[in-house]
Amino acid sequence: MTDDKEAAQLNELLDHAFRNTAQLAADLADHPKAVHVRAGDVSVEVAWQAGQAPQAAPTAPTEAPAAPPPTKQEPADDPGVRYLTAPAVGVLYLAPEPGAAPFVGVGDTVTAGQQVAIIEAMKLMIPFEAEHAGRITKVLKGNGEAVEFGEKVFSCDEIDAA
Amino acid sequence: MTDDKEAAQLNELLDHAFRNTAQLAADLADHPKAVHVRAGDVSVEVAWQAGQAPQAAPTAPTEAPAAPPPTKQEPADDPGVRYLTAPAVGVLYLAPEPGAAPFVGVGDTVTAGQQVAIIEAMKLMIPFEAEHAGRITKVLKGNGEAVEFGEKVFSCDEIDAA
Amino acid sequence: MFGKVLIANRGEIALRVARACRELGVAVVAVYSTEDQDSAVVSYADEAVQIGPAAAKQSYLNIPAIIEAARMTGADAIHPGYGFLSEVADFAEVCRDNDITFIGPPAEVIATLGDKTTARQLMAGAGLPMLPGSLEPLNSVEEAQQVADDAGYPVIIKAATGGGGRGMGVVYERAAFADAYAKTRAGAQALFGDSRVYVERYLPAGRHVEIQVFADDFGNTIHLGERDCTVQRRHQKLLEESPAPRLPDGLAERMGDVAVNGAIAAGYRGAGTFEFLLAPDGQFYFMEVNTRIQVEHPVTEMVTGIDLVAEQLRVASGERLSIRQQDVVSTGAAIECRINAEDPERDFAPAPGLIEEFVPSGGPFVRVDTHGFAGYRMPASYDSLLAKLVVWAPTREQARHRMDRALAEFRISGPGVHTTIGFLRETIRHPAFAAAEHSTAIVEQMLDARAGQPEVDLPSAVA
Amino acid sequence: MFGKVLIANRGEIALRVARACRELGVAVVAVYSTEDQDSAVVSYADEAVQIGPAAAKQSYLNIPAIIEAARMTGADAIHPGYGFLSEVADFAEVCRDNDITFIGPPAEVIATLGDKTTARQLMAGAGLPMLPGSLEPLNSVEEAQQVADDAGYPVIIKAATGGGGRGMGVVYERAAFADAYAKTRAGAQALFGDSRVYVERYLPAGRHVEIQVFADDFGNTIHLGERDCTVQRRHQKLLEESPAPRLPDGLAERMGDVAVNGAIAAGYRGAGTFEFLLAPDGQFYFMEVNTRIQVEHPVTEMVTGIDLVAEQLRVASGERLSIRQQDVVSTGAAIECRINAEDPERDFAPAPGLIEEFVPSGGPFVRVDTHGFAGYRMPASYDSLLAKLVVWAPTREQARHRMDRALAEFRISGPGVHTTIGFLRETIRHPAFAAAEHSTAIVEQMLDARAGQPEVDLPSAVA
Repeated sequence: MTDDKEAAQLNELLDHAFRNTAQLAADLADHPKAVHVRAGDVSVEVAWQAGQAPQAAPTAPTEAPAAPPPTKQEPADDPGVRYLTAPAVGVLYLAPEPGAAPFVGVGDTVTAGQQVAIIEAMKLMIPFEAEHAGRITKVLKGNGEAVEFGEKVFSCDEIDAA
Repeated sequence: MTDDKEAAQLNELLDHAFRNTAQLAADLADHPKAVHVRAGDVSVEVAWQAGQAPQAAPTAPTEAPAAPPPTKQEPADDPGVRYLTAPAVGVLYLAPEPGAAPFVGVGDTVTAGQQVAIIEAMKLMIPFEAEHAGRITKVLKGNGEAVEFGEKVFSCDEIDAA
Repeated sequence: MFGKVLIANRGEIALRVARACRELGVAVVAVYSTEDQDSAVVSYADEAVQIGPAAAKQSYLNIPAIIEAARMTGADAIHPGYGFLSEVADFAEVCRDNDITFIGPPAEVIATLGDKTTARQLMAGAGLPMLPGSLEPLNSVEEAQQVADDAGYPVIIKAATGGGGRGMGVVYERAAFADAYAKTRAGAQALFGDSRVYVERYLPAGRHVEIQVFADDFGNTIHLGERDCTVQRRHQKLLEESPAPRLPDGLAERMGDVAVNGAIAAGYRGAGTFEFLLAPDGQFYFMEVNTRIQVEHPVTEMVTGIDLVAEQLRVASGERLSIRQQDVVSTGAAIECRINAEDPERDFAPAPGLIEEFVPSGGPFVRVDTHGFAGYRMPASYDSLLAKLVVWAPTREQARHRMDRALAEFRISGPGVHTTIGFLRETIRHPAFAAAEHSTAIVEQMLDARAGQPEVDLPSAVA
Repeated sequence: MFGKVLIANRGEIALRVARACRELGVAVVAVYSTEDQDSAVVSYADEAVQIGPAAAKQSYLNIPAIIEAARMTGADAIHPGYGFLSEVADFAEVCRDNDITFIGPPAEVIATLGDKTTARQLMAGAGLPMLPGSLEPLNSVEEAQQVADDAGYPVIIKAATGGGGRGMGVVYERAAFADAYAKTRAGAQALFGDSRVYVERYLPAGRHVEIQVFADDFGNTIHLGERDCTVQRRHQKLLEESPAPRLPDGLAERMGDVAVNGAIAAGYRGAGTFEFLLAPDGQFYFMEVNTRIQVEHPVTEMVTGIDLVAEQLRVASGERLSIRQQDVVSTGAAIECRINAEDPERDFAPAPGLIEEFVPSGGPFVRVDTHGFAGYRMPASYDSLLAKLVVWAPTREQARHRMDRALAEFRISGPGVHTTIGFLRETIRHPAFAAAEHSTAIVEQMLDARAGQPEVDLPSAVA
């Protein structure tokens, strides 16, 4: 930078960048992990701690849990929703046999231990039993699809546990 | 930076950047982990310690100066104490010549720019001048001792600067 | 060459195989347990399939899950690494039945060589030198006692299906034999579900020297020289080197020749290792064949310049060996140190955890194979091997100094995390090791000498 | 051997020298500016002395401060690394006057070879092939014009004391000569305080091939083969390899022989590099001698197995060269990539800063020389070189695939931090580079081709 005019321009640019950054952070419904603004030579970066609660309650611990969660990492879970996850790697069958009615459908209530599907692994038919009770809200995988261990197959609402 | 005018511009820009950084931190509802501002040659970074309570007075920017301090890293300094540090690597002489009285002693008041010792480097006698005014409280290095650049040689109390 | 390979393993070896695949233009499928979701190989691989919970039995040893993972990703072949399913003949067979290439020898070869009894019979027949003792499992304590008397004490009683230093008992005198025999049989039954044992002469001050062999489908069987794995703690190798120091003239070549004969007799294919016990008198004796890539394969790579894992992939995909016996030239000396997350001050108890600082060694002639990184939470569920530090130099002495330097600069820390780095530095600097006069007893001797002595900080410069 | 060596440098080369010292049992003194207080070599060294503020002129170029640091720590010798004071004859002389060994050639040799004019005269006399042009600085535009006309266009006008690609001008036709001559002289005066220039034929599509030489105090002068440094951007090397690919038979040997002749003629001692321009017709021409260790020395180390920095220390301490010419064997192929903290999207502008994530490449036949680590705040005051990634393989093609794999796994990130990793991957995969048909123009060609094209994400597997 070689003259006053340029310096003034940079200052203005900076002001602008800051206002924008603050506004951006306020406007975002989902709490950002980082904001990075650049305009020419000017750049502004803001980073938040991972997992920090949006309202930044002072006591909220930011630590990562000791063990990774048993389900495969996927985008933000709705806290009210629970899932029934595949107990094995293999091919998913939603019905006891071709052409038969599925074990369960949307709206059905399942109890813990109730069979909800079959996983075929190396020609072995492994019963897929619900880990917990709930009312099925969605079937996330199709009949005949391959699933990993722990992959979400059904979403359900919580009900009074059996 | 080659002249006073350019330096003044940069300082102004830096002030601006700092004010804006503090403002930005205050404006943000959530406490950021780090703020990084750069404008041309000027850059400001502010980092908060992990888990630090967002109480953090919005105007107090936590440390992270653009450049490391000129003094050699040493254990916790008393915040009230200031130091006169060696301007060169070499052998320290506290007096103008062998047998003569030292330039300064404990209790003496020095003004900025006043010679307080000599550093000999490769037979060159480099005057050691006080970077700032103060009253000498301790002489930390002995006559004839080797010192590094930036090493603390005198401690002093602050007085009203000259 | 394969289009896509599934790696049925974890840790540093999974990354090692993935690197070889990447260089050959082969797509990589990682499989992982819930405990390994954030592991290095999962982010490295082109695809990754979660196959089960932390317990190895339900994940890395879970054959149906791995086969299904290969099927759903369309992998042509499976590399088993070492440990886990690498020497399970059934797994090799299931792969074949599912038209997936198992990267290793045929199932029958694994089965024959994995059983100590059939392996010993086969190798004795192929002319490999055997320790005095029984070639077949023993039917009674009387018969066993007779074999022990003939072999001469001390003798070792070994489970026919044992491994990893478990299921063994050493007997120093005749009077103690019958009791030890009964105990070892009971232990073998408990550990391996097979009480068969055999008896052979025990060499207390031996060295462990092994030969790397390689065979392709075109009748080419070669060896890539020897590795010395004498530094062991409770039969677990801590440090390996190549060449084996101070061998009598021509011995390494003789060992290489008999290993090749053994591999041919077994109908071997792929990479394998013939382990020998070397007696102080220069005699060597066949111990066993490992039908997989070894942890310590990098020392062979460093002295020969041959990428053993790439060669495994080539041979398994039906290509010829890329080198002939006469092309194998060993240059200089290589040492590998196994850096384990263990606490030597607490009897080498596993000490994994969140690794906050992880700065691997670098610079000239230093190689690091690791799945570690800053921020890695090393799980407690598996092996404690965290990194293999390998150095090369023109001479063993220079390699020793280089290793000392490289060990000193490796920084690993985190809450509760300990490593064997300090202990390995002590070993490297130990006079017996420096002079290559050590035996498999060196670690015990070091630990005995240590007990009662105050701890000494190692200086950072080479003495 | 020395007892203690002071390293008058910073960054990766300071660490490189420190490692060599450590392996030889030599204590290490680091010197550092206030900007480098938290640098890797400061914590690595046995002692460290702060010598000045960030500005190199007051720290790494501050001769009295460095000499005093050597005195106060009792260092026997100073290793200057590359850049900074490494080719300053005065510094070598001051060291000698203070009974400190300067690890490099004698001051007189540095002075002679550092001046392009005296160097060219000396080397022409020693029989090295020179580009048509002037051996001495030119006295007038008329004289210069005549030389240019005789050499044939295009010609290059170079400052006699220039370097680093500055103070040069290329003239493509007679009519433009006088103007360019005046401009280059003025530029040379401004940049180097010396307006002397000379003129020689300019080769637009040449390759840069250099020979590593080594000489001891006992009359032994050898070469360690060649390096190809053709991949450059504005005369800054980005990637180097050894051997130079696709050289006509016997050419490398001829270049090695003339370099040795040149070194002998100069009374050389220590490590040095003879740079040559290689024309498309296979003719090669002397350019200059670098009287220090080169950034790219690791590629020579990887193919020869010789530790060049250790050899520098040995020779400087009065020992004989540890190898003879007939012991030098080059095996396989090595490539080095310079990973700079620069943003290729913004004309390679420096992009240092706080490096939050730093995971170096690893695994077989991969070497990393770096002063970087997670948490390192890379200062903007110095060179942008952050890491040298070096690979070896039996063939160039395998080395290329290995480098691609290794570049892909190097992870460096932080606010505002950019690196040349992506650009280097593009280079490694470029058809002209792959076929070794590139010239020093390759980077410009790549950048030209890029301009206007949408960015393409590289696939992670080798194509």
